[in-house]
Amino acid sequence: MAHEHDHDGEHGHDHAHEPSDPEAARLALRAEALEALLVERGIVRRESIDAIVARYENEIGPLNGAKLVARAWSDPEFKRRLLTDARAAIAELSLPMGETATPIVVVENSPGVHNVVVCTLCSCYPSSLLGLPPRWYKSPPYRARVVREPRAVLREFGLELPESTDVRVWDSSAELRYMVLPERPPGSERASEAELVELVSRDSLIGVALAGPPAEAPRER
Amino acid sequence: MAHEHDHDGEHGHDHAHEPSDPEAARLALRAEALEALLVERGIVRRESIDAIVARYENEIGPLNGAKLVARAWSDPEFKRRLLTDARAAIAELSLPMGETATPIVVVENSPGVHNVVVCTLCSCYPSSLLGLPPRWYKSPPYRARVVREPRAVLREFGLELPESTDVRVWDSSAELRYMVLPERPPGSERASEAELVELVSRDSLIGVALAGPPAEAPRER
Amino acid sequence: MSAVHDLGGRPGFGRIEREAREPVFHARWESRVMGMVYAIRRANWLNLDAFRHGIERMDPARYLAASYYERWLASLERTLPEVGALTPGAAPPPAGPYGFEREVGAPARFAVGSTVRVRARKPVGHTRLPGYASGKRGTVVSVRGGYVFPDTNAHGLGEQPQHLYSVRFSARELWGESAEPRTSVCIDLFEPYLEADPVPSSAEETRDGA
Amino acid sequence: MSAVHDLGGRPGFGRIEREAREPVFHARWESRVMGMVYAIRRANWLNLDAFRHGIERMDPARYLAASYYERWLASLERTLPEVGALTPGAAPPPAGPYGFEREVGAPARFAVGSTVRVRARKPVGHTRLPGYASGKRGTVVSVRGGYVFPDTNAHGLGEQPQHLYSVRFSARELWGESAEPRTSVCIDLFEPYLEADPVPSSAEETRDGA
Repeated sequence: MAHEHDHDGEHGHDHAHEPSDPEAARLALRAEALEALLVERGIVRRESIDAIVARYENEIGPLNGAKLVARAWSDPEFKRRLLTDARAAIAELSLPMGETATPIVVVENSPGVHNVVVCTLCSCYPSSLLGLPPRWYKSPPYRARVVREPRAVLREFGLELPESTDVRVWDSSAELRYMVLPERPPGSERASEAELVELVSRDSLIGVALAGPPAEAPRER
Repeated sequence: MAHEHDHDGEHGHDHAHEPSDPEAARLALRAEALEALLVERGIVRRESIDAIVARYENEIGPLNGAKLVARAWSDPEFKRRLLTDARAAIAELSLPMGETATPIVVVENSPGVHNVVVCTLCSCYPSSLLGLPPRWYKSPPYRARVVREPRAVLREFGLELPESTDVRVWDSSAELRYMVLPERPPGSERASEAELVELVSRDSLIGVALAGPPAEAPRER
Repeated sequence: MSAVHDLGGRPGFGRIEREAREPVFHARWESRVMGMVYAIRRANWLNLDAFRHGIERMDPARYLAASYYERWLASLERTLPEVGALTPGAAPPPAGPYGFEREVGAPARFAVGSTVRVRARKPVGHTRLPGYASGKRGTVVSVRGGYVFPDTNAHGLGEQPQHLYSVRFSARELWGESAEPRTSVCIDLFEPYLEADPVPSSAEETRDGA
Repeated sequence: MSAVHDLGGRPGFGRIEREAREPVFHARWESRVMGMVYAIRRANWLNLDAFRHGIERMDPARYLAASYYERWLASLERTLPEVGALTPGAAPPPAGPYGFEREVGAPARFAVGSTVRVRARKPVGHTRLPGYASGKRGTVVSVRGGYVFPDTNAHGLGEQPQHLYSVRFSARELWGESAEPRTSVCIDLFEPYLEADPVPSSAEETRDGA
């Protein structure tokens, strides 16, 4: 899959709204002041922060999840392990991961069953595996609405599910982190594992999209 | 009681934050645009708005409630009528009032019983009688907290009630409007009705203060 | 799970900010908005329930951040086009009876002293049932007569008048262990919000809620 | 009546705004705040539950208006002084066991297939019981093992590990008549949030929630 984080490849994000918006400037100042204080007190080192940021900007991302899904589609035994003991199965692939204090649980889509993940109380997300969540996932409208009207929300994302499909929402209210194993798209029977990776978007791992060729979901991967 | 609305006696309120705050400027523009459109369509006349505003700025205010209370303290028969059929009793005094589509209900404080009024769903208030409500009455903190912890809220207003007092909160969730009849302060036995009026603050009519000489509540009448 | 405007009992709010020598309005535009709302309602272009529902449909973050008169302005901007008031040449609906008090066809189901239980708050649309009362048991302290029913009137479904009751709830019934002692809340509730509750209030509740 | 951060099912929210080609961070300060939180937690200065409780104590209007990383920043500013991290010369508490999984002394009360009823959400302090599940009946679909209990750990009252369950609720049980068909929500709930429910789920619920 296309790497989603290649906005400029460099550190430092001078987005247009940052310098001009006084509220953003105040937030930036508060963050800078707090960092300076924490460094002065010896609580954190700037280099530690740099390293954490660099890792989440450049290494840890949805590609991890795509690789797991492609392997599961290619290897039924791996899939069985991924669904029953995700931690062990994930370890087999030696992926670049963050701290794994929170176990990952993989929930499987199948004909007639569609899963979708949310955290209504804050914004829990399998970041150690998939990288940091997109803004919409953390937004009050998604958190408020997807437990109450998942079909309407999925429709907004361009995904109209048949009435006969069971929709299962997972509210990650404790220290488990959910990832969806999407269905293997029709027509991909002869694709190689590397080709299958390209079919797995971040959104399909959250459950707001199906897996498929990028052309099917141009607006939002 | 001191008239509370004599900030400048003139129309037009050029408060310091209005021109400098861009958000306030946008709100002022939206209001002006809507008024222009409504006038153009013949839905409202500027003169009607002027008259309504002037009436609520200069004529209708807590003094109405203070007069009712002073009369009730002075005349037990009037008090009985005020508590059982407030509409009729209020009419006896020919007060300057707004539209009276919503009946007033008067609830009486007595030794061991203290009443306090709120509207948790919006900000219903006996405006036709007492004028427009203060900001704090309409604020989310008051609306959220006074039903759950009225004693703590009253303490914030400087009113510590004995543990033996029943605290009764009235949430005006329909088209009745509540006014508190405070207890006649000790020491006021020989006061004239006109003198009694001076003892009744707006806050005592809402139930967040007791009636008493203004000196007792210097910060907020 | 109630909407953001339904604030009664919601935790997390801090100190109540008061203002010494508060003016009636804090800016001229506030007075114009107030005057517009009163004038528009007098002209029968907007019923109070639809106007309130317009406020309740504000973005929740904006609702909490907005001042009172900003909410009024936002509701006018939303509801006036909805009721067709801004369509050139449109006329307001014919004025109905004054105020909100109405005759109700059926007799009142409850009397002073009745113990009632509040039904679940309906999940969508306008209502005047505060969320914190949902499912709670209380005692009728006053039978107020018939009134326009906001739940239908806000949505153009007619006035459908209903009996209105003042119902007292003990703080313990509403807030459990965290309740302040000797405290009660009285709420004005329409008959369709209530069902008869055969279980009398406990002695504890009677003491707290007397 | 749940606090503002407890968003599940709250009405009034509109369209979900998405961003094409969204960057990992929208401003440099966001990346610094994220890095600080991770580094501070690694240094054992802050437990996750206390950090979350710091977010939950934001002013409700600000909470809804704030971006994600502004909430993180606000919680750091509030909780770091509370835990004494900014006191010169202070040392962090000794590191406990890794992660959140723990042994629980007692056996699990419920098993896969148990019908349970969710207790009322406690009115104050941190909890991971979403308000929309309060009082609802569901079925245990997975017994997850023992975990640190956030309700105590957030308040310095220790880890007090509890059994954790994934409990499935039919949409009809949660939302009544307005529920979408063939929809269910699974929530991870700690044993103290649950009580046994002798009434089996109805056929309707089983179909919806299967």
